[in-house]
Amino acid sequence: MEIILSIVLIFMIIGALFALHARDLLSALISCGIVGYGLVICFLLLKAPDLAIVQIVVETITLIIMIAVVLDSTRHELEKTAIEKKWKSLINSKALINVLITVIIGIVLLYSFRLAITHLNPFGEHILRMSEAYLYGGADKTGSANLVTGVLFDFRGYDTFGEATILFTAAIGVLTILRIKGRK
Amino acid sequence: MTLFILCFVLFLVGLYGVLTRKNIIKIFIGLSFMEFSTFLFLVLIGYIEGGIAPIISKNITNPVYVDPLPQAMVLTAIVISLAANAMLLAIAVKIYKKYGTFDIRKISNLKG
Amino acid sequence: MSWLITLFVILPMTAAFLIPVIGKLIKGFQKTITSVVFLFLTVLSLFFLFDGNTEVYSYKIGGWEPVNGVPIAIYFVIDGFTILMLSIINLIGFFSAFYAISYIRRFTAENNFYTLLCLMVGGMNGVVMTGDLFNLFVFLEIAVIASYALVAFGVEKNELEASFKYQVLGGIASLLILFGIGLIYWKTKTLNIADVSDILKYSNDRSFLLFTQIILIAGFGLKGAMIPFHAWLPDAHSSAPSPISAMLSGVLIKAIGIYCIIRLFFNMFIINHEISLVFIILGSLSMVLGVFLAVGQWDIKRLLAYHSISQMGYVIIGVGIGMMILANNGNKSVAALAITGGLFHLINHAVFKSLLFLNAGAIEYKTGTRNLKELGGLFAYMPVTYSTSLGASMAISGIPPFNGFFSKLLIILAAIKGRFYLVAFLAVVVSIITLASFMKFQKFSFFNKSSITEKPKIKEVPFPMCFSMIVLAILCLGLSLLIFPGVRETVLTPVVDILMNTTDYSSTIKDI
Amino acid sequence: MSNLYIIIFLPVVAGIILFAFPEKIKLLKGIIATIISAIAFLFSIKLFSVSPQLVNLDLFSSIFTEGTLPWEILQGANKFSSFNIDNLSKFITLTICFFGLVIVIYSVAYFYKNHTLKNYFPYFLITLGLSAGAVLTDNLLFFITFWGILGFTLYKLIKGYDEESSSTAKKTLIMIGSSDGIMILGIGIIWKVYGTFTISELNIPTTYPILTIAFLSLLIGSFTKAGAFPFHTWIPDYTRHAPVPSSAFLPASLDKLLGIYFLARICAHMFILNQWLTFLLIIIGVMTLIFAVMMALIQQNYKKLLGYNAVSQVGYMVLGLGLGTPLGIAGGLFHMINHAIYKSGLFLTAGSVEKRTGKVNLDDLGGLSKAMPVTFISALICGLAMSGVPPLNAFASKWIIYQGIIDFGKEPGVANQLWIIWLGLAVIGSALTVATFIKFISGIFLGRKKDHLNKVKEVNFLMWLPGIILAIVCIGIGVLASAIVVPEFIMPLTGKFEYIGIWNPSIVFVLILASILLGILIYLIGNIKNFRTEDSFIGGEKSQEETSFPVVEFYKTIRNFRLFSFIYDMAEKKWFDIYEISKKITLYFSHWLSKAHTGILTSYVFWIFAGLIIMMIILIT
Amino acid sequence: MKGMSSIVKKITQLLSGMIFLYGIYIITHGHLTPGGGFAGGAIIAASLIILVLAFGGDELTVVKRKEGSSVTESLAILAFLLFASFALIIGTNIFFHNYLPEGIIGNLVSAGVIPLYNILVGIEVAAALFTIILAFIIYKEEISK
Repeated sequence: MEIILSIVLIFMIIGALFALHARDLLSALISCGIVGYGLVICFLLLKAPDLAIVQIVVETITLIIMIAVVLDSTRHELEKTAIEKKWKSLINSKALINVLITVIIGIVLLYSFRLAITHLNPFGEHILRMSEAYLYGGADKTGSANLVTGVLFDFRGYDTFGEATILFTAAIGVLTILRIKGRK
Repeated sequence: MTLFILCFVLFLVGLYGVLTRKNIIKIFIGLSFMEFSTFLFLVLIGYIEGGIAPIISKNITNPVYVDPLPQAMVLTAIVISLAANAMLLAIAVKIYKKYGTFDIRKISNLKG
Repeated sequence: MSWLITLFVILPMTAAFLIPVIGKLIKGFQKTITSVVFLFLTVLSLFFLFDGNTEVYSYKIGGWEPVNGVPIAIYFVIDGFTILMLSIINLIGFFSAFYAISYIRRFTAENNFYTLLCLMVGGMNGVVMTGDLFNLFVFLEIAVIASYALVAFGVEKNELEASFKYQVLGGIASLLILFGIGLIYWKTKTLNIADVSDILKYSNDRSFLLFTQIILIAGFGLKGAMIPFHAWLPDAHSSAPSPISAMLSGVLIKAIGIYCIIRLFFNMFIINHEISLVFIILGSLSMVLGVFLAVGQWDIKRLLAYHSISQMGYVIIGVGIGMMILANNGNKSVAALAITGGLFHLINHAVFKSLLFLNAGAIEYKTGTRNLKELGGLFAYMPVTYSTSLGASMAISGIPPFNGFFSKLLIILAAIKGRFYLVAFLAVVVSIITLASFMKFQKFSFFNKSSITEKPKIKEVPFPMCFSMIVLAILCLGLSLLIFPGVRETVLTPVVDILMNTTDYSSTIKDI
Repeated sequence: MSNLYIIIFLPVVAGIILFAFPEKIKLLKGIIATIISAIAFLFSIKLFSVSPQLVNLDLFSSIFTEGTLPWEILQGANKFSSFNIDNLSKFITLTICFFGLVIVIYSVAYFYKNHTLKNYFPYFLITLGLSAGAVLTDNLLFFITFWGILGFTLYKLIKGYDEESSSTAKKTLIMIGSSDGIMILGIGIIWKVYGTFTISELNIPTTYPILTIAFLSLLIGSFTKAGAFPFHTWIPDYTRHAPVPSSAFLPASLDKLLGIYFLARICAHMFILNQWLTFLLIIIGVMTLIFAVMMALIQQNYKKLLGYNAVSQVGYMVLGLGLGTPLGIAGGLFHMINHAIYKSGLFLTAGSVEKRTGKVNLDDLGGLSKAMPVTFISALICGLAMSGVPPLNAFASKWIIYQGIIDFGKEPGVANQLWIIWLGLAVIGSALTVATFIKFISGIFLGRKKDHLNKVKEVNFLMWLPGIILAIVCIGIGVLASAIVVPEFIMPLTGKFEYIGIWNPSIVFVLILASILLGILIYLIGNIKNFRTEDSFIGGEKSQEETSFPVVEFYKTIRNFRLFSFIYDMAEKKWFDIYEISKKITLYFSHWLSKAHTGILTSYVFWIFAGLIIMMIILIT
Repeated sequence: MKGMSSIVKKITQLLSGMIFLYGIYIITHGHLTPGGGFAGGAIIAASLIILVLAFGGDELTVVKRKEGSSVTESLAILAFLLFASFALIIGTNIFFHNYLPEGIIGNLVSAGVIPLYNILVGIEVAAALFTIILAFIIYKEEISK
């Protein structure tokens, strides 16, 4: 289990690196989508089918929006500049310093993270506390066979309400931002 | 532990994208990787070895379920990130209209 | 109290959901319902604040009782701090909404503005009331996503750029917070703040605790704009429409930044020496660098925005000193004084900074510019704006008898008493530079003849804007009374008690 | 103590109520203000007869029913509201109320048809009440609050609409506000060490560095208010740009009274000075004395000239108080009173001149003595008093200070050994003061009358009355100094001291005379070449510009002297102005920091994670 | 915005109905099988989106649809809130109380208000996502003009 997941994750990381370095924005988006679908596989492996369904649909919709954004606006421009700077960027000291600092940040974060999680439960040996009540006896309380839905809509229905509100907010926000004229 | 470390590496890759890429879309992609890794992290926490998906079926006796709470949290978080991403893309579209570029070095009217 | 407390979330949300539907049919519906809802909530929160009941109260959503002593429901936790924050949020929300009645006429899509404002206030109310980590995150996101949209409300170049930066940095902050919550869940297997605190009490996993705490400091510090996490603030706060700037600077950074930090680090984590040192250092940095950045600005709203960073530094210092003394088992009365000073300054800052942003909005509304170099001589044409902004400027610079003086006094006295001489000295220096930069604001906008004053058409802003500014200016004076023990005991002392008795929080809530 | 209510709170409450009245009935507001000042004055006389005591006031809480919120608030305030009626404070209160009354009479006339300053009278009354409160209170927190509000009212009393005066207003409030902030530090340290805010309980030795810092920070507060070097720079600007009644009321009288009162309080009551602090005070006193009067010498604007003069006189007070002996303190306090009297008188006459002529430069004026005789006489008497001519009041006070310095030299100590230097510098300062006085009087009232001044008439009764009252008081105090004033009023403040009677010939008397002669000499040397008051004819042309203004030439002579010219150049570039220096430093930092905000998102993200990993490196690893 | 070729249109017509039905299934069985309001709502939104993408449609109809979907969204979430606070009104004083009978686990009609919440959230999510996409489309139409 751990090994399969690790392999998927490594593929996701490689995909992510490719997405960040792709010259063409569209291919970057596609690889980003692939990483997203890799996440779906992880969810399925981790016994989270609800999440897998949501993630696959959300990823698709996000991809549609992103491609709609990128398709006829920037791809061309970026390609051109990317080819021009292809050789320059390799010896660009500023970019190199940026990368170097990022790597240092990454190493420090990784090291502290490693240090921080040493005494926590290792993978697969989770102990229940709050969700024990949700799992065993939760179904009797809510009447829902799908325990995630039970948690989502009953025990933590208030969270779900907040989540729906966020979508509502985002819809209103997008409508607000995509106005042509702001002031009369 | 390896999985958590790998998951965190994905986070760092996203961070690397945010820190070094100059294109709005690339930054956006970097942010999504960070989101992915956080979601995965939460679900990894809740996994129990040998557990089954938290859906009750009458065929199994004495079932061990994986923790549904992180799943519920991630579900919420996915939708939240969808909302945030939609907003960010809307802004990106408008910015492209006004500035004519996705290069953040040129989108620096506000400074000082 | 009981179920009335749920109205703080239900009413703004209902208003927000109704406006897109009914707002199209009935003209003026959006303004009316927003103002009415906020006014009602203000009155309700003030009623709770002054009813003399200082008990901690918790409300279990869905009615789920704890199982084996483990809380499973999402809790609303209502204590003095919550009520205080609710009062501030809804009060400033009301004045901003009322002010916006005239101000927002110049913009299109008024309905969306009010919807988002309601959502933002509802989100913040949710954040301060909740006793659950993940719920806190959800409502925090409602508030910030609404604020992203509101910052970009003008959809011009600068607004969009500001909103973009705000979103990217805010997104990073949200991720860090979510990551921190994940770590806490991993450790404690629970999300209820009281329960988490109960478990962390017996934990001595130092590196885990520090890692989580730092991640959360960075996350909430980004939302609360501490230096070095501040960079989005001046852009966002200066680009938003003025009532929104007032909300952002006056309330949002407190409700989702400072409040969360105080709540989590006092009542959830065990307070320790290192973290309180981090707070004092970050607070001092914010205070000093913020004011140095502010004093060179020529854009009014940018100047005010940088001052928000600096003033939040005072709050953090006050609270941090209290935390440090508590962590070292020092003199409790000094810790109480420091925390009182910090919280008092938080209230004061909400009032005077909102007022200043409303003033800036009034100036921009009439003259069309925010550049101090182009302004001048407005005192004769805009007397209300002038006198209210003078009051607010004096308040923020710490000139008695305005409220800012007393809170700064408390913080400085506590810093000296707690042997933080350097911090006290810096606080005084920052106060002086603040005064200087606000005298600059006063001079260049209201005196100092310039081309703008020759235009005869400038006159005072319409009534709703004036009304909001006048009442806030009166509050600037009136809040000074909080220094006196009579009022302080009803308003501030319950809050300080809750923060001082750090571990009582969890036991009280779990007992209920 | 109903006296205290009337003196402190009646003016404040009345002032707040007066805000509600419209500006149109300004005359009525002025009359109400006059009546209230008069009442306050009467009660301050009554208070003067009260024996020293500590009073705990019950602040109005009887108005409200018990248990209500306002009642609770006032009960809370009562914990701090202890007032200390001792000899010093009741004496200062008396003088404050006296000046308030005199100046408000003048103001009614001055502002009658002058619409420049809004809400003058409300702010005036609030200032009056709060000053009395600041003097009488026994609690440092109450004190700092009152003191801070005074800074605000000071700001509001400058009209400040145009470029220049608004910068002055800005500068004034920044300096005063800064000093208040620094005082909070001192108060905090006192509270930290002694755990009390009650002034009368304090008697602090300045042996530890921290207590010295407390003393110094309180000292900065008092210096800024009184206007001692190097915190004096707001005073000349203020007097130049503010309306004259404001200048007469605040920098000339009230702020001096308060600042020196507080200086006396901290030097004599709250702290026990060590010899280095004494040394510091004396140095500052002498520097203030010399530098300010040097600056006054070269001023063209007579209001600014008076402003610098006001600063230089502070030097005497600081010097006197710095000596720390009863004689010195008595001299300093006595000089403070005298200075307030004659300087207010001079400002009021200056105001009358400005009101009638509309000119503020000495170059544009001259020969007004016949047109404005009463003003001239009061200005002359006040000016002579300033120069220390016997038998006027300042003669007596300067004389006590000189005697104090001589006595001081008899004690052991670092500063004591140098007494002859202090004495010499004080005499030189006095001499230069005479020169400025002559410049002022001759520039305005003597010399040839300009054509455009032909229509100038005497000001009305209400405007010359305060000036003449003050002039009479000058003479009165001077004549009665050794008989009544010093034993009855000054001695209770400091305890009995021995001093040599005024009319006895002594070395001091000679010194004062010498200083006057020296001053006249300096003036004459400066103008010896063209000391003419009549028109001169050069080649048939009237050469008025060249010759008829001794004032200008005098100024130029001093100005062009090589050593001085360098210093003056520096001063004009504001190298000595602590405000300008701090401003430059601040703006430099500000510029440097705002350059770091490049507007590029990536660098902002870098900051965030840099902060994050720095915290991690320090705390975790 | 122009539509695509007729083959695409035909297939989309066939497919979108199925996807729509699948979405409805996911929503209604949210308390029994994996999925729920969010997943189903997003699927329904996707089915509508592919219709719009395939068929295009002039601006007017799109604007009309957007208005409709945004009102639907508001109403759905309002109804959700009303359901949630209904218990407050009927006297139990509990926010988000599951006041309907729970029924037997595994039946379609069970779990009290959860299916209702699921349906409302499904409508809300579908409408919100559809609104967002339409906003983008309309914006593109407007700036290309």
